[in-house]
Amino acid sequence: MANIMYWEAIRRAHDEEMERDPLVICMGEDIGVAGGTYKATKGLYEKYGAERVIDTPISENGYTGLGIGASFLGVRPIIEIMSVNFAWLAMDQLFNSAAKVRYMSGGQLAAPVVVRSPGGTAHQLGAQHSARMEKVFMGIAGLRVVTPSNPRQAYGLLKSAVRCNDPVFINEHELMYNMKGEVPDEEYFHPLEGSEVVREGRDVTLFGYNISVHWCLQAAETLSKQYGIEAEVVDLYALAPLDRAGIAASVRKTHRAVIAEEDEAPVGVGAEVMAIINEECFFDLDAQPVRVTAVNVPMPYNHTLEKAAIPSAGDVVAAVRKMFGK
Amino acid sequence: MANIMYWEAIRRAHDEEMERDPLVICMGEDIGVAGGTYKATKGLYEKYGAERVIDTPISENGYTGLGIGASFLGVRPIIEIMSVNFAWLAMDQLFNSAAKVRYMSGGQLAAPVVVRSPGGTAHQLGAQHSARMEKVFMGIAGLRVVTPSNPRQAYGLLKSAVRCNDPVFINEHELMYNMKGEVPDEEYFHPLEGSEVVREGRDVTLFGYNISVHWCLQAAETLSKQYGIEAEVVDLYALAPLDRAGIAASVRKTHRAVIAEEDEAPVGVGAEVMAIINEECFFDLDAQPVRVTAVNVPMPYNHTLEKAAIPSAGDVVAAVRKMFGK
Amino acid sequence: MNVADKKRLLREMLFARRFEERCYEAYVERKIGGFLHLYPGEEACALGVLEAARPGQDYVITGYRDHVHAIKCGTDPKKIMAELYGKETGCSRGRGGSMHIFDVEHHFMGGYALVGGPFPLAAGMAKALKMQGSDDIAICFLGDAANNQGTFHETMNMAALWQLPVLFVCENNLYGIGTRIDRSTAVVDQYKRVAAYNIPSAQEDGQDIEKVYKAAKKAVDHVRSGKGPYFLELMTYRYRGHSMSDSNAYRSKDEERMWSNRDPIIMLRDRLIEAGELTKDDFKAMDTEILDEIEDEIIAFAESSPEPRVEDLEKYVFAENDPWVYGGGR
Amino acid sequence: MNVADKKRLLREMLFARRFEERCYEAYVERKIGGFLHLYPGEEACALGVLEAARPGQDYVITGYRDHVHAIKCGTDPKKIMAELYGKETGCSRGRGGSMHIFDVEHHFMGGYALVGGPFPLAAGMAKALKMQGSDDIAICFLGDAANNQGTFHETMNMAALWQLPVLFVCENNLYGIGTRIDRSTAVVDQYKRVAAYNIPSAQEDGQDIEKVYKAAKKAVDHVRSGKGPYFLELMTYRYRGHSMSDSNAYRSKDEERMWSNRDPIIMLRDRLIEAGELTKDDFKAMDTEILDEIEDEIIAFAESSPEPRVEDLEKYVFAENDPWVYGGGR
Ligand SMILES: Cc1ncc(C[n+]2csc(CCOP(=O)(O)OP(=O)(O)O)c2C)c(N)n1
Ligand SMILES: Cc1ncc(C[n+]2csc(CCOP(=O)(O)OP(=O)(O)O)c2C)c(N)n1
Ligand SMILES: [Mg+2]
Ligand SMILES: [Mg+2]
Repeated sequence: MANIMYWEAIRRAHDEEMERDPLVICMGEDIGVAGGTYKATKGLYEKYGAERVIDTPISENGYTGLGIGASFLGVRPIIEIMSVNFAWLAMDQLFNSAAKVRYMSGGQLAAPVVVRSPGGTAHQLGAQHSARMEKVFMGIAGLRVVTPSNPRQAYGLLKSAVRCNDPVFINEHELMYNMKGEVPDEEYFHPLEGSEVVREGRDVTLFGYNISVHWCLQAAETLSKQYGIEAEVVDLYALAPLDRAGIAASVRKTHRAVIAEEDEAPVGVGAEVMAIINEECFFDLDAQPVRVTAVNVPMPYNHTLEKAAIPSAGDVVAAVRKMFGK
Repeated sequence: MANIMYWEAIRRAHDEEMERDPLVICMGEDIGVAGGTYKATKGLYEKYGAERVIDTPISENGYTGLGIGASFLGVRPIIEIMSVNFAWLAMDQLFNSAAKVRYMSGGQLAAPVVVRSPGGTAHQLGAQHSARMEKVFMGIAGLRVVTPSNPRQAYGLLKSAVRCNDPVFINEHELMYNMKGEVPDEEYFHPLEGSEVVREGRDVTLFGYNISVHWCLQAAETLSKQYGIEAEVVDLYALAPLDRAGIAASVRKTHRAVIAEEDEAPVGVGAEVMAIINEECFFDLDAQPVRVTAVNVPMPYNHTLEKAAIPSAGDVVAAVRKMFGK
Repeated sequence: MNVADKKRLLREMLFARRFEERCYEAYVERKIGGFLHLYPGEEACALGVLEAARPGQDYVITGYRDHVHAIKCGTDPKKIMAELYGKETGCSRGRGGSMHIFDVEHHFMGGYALVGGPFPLAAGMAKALKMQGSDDIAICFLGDAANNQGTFHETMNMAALWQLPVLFVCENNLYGIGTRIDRSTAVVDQYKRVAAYNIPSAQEDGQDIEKVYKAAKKAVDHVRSGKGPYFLELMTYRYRGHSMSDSNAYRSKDEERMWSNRDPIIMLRDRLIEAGELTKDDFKAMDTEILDEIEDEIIAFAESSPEPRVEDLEKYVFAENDPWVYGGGR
Repeated sequence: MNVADKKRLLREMLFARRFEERCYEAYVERKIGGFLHLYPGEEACALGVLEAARPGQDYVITGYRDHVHAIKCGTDPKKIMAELYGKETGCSRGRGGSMHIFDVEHHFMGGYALVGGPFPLAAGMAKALKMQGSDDIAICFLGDAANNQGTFHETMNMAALWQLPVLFVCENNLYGIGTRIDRSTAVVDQYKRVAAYNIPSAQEDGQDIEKVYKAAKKAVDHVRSGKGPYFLELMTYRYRGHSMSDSNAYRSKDEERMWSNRDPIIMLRDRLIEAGELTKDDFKAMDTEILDEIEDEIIAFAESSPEPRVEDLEKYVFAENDPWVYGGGR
């Protein structure tokens, strides 16, 4: 087990898959000569050359579509969109082409591309650079969406995504690239569906994904130490399809649920998980399920406002305390 | 009260607003000389000329952005995107520019544009022309989203949207343009927030919007006649912001809820309404809330498959019967 | 092109014409649903260009007006008609419809309904071909109005920058639905626009299949020889409305007449007759044969084919049993 | 341009340089957060072009590298610095930050962070001006790499088609972040690309403010006289990394040296000194005065200003008390 950073884990997955298969390529803005804004492709240009590590023009819809077209003929592109905010420009190709082509061709053609992009609020990047858009990607049939909460997942999800025959969107986080964690030394493939119970508990389930898993874990510690509440924490690394069975199993055990998401509430992950809980185990609930979300505003630049806009471990603790009247 | 079609109601709103204010313009593909794919701008080119009724090139992001820029300087553009499927191309300008500019300028600048577009499954238009995307528009702070279920709303919502100082997205429906209904002869402004109880009932609330209001009404008739169940039907014509108080008020009365939406389930209107019900009146519920949605597939061309993919009044009836064990 | 080739092409054009006309009828009879975009008037474009390439081997992609391109690639017209009928035997198993004809076996990589969508997809296929050292090329057919889409610009730049083996064919029929080209486009000569990317280009009469063939030969050779992309603009006209739901009221009778005087089929037919290679009766016989084939084989096949099963509604969303989904693919 | 003008412009350029350098320091001190894109090296572009226009009256829009453009439009530099500090007194009330400087009063219509986003916005403002019969124009400043975005193409076409009064200024600093222009762009001379839309254009040295002024004068006159859009490419260079988080490792020392030898401030300064209009001491005094002003007034203002109130977090999402929201506006 090596203790490496999230970006290193992603880089390693790129490197191994490119080493193995000459048809695996990567592309995006500044990923080649510059090594990638978050270093996820560092050194690959030198190793694999300009034909396979492609610095693209600033043409998000164009190069995403180009990657999709290449995937029609056996190439396996890993496309980096520098920030998820820019992905709005590429939604046409991602949804209208990649997500639908298998279905509308009656199963003849598929677009096994991987699109990686960091979402999330970093440090004061303002309204146009702080979007968290997982909910948009999750809502479209034909696209898989995963979101790693640690280096092991970042490595293993990308490995599986490259090999999977469906288009996969990987939602990363700008604040997590330097997070360290254990990654197996041997090759490791993380499943693209399912969820992980990352902390066992009996009193309440805290659902998180990506960065919010860490808020949940931190909250669980506080709840245990200060309030004697034992929270189970479930990591929803797969956002589409969501793990209905896993969600239900935990709620059937704890009878209470809090969902923590960094995005604004409307039509988000929290709403969907709540709907699934209602559908799967409504009568198992001992309390109203709660979502902990961002305030419904474009992200302000000012640091204090920004902090006030996005949730935190403290908000998760507060939600649980309220639920238990403590 | 005139009994006119949905498209005529929209046309009338355009005409009155353009007549009143020379800075109201309309733009979109084939809306001028050709009069609009669904006739919503018929005759306006002849009346107001090419400077104000603008046939655009096929450049969705470009002309949406152009309309937004014009709105910065007092122009009130009504932008038609011929089908909501093409709106993916314009999301960048709609969300990154229009929805955020007021906030990120600290309230100095606003983009009071109206963007109208039909969503929904029509007749066998296939995977790339059958998207229902209201959930995508609803999730972004700074944009108002409304969706008329009848000619009166179509008229009155557009009238208010043109005058409102916020960007408003109006989600229409390809199958509804020829639907007839009463529209007041005098000028009428429909509120952009709120909801309408379109049928009173005591046993269960059926939530619908746009076309699904009609499924709910039809289902309510059947439920009343055949099963003695009196359903209340609530028309959620405002999708963003959603009417939390209105939703809660009805559920507090009926204690049961079914949400009918034409879209695939994940992170959709149904999920959000269910989350609101959970948050506002969880302990008022006598039964698990249910969402009636499309099957989670890209839309098939074949007519039978298409029908099987989207919900209907019958599905709403079935959901309620199951809820009541009847 | 020898006489036999010309006669074959004449037959192909006539077949395309009759096939499309029969689609029209089937649509009116409500056998076909959705949007239906027909090709009459433009036959020389797809058939002439692909004649100069390697249909079935080169990779072809286009928009929603896609039946004839697929036929020339080798797709069985029965399967196309069955697709339009929404049948399980259709080339896209009834899931696609007219706008989404697919026949990957014959390297017809699909019809797409978003205007401008196929541009980058074509460049991507070319990228794959280049990486794999193939001398097959990608060919993208799209309309004139599609060139105003941002994807046009983005794709031309990338195709030129990376010298990708892709041929862009602009079927310039002067209209995007009801909007005449000069009302949507600042520079109406489309072949001039690609100078902005240093892409060689040409404009050619799209009604004369011999000219189309010649221009396409040059274009295809350029691309196949590794010299990068090429852009070929063909001046043409569609006889019918944009789609079945289009009234077609925006064009003058004069304009329509002018173009029907330059019908690609009649032009080639008359040339062959003049040269003594064909008689009017030959042509009539050819037509009858085609009509019979369409009725007796193609329509019959579509009519008698089964519908998809509703139980299969959720098939084809994702790959079936993909081991990597479960992380256990090794 | 007379001597007084030149001296004033020299001062403006020097002020811009010092202002940006002070921002750099404040960023290092963590007084400024987020992304910070600085303008040193490119001063002659914004200042020279706007000198030829009507700053404060013509409508200006740009990307994220936006401080200097706003200053020239008339925005109080104190308010810009306060914005960077995230203060309520900032020109965008601390909500925008460096990438989103707004000053609508002075017709500085904002900095935008999506590359290519301002193109259509600028054309839209021009459309509004044209409708209102104004002879003000819209001016859009963007980088070279932005021209590969689809919005460039879509906007140029519409601007030309509708003959909109908009001037596009391409600040060609040869790089988009770490990617050199020839690695992203098939035709590197940006002014040539707009021939595809029949838009007149020119390329000019962006380091010599007198040349910039002259070229811009011509461009502005063209646009203001109702002849439609114009595209002006200015060859320039940024001294610092793309933003504060950019290592700047991708450029050679030689290249950097070559460009710093053509520094716009030094060039104009030396020209004035040579002409006997300025002494080295004058220049030094000017510099000291500027540095003092920045420290004593601008930084002091930013430091001492209050933060926004957390209670106001949800302000500015929608218009306040808009009667039409309730349908009762009549
Ligand atoms: C992105 C997008 N915008 C708009 C449309 C609607 N639409 C379909 S075809 C068409 C006109 C296209 O014209 P052209 O490219 O010239 O092709 P033609 O139909 O003439 O062959 C339009 C506007 C669409 N399908 N996709
Ligand atoms: C749509 C979009 N894609 C990518 C980016 C990331 N990005 C920010 S600036 C930039 C380079 C732009 O270069 P150029 O247009 O030449 O302007 P310069 O920074 O050189 O002034 C990129 C890729 C972005 N902000 N928006
Ligand atoms: Mg056309
Ligand atoms: Mg640049």
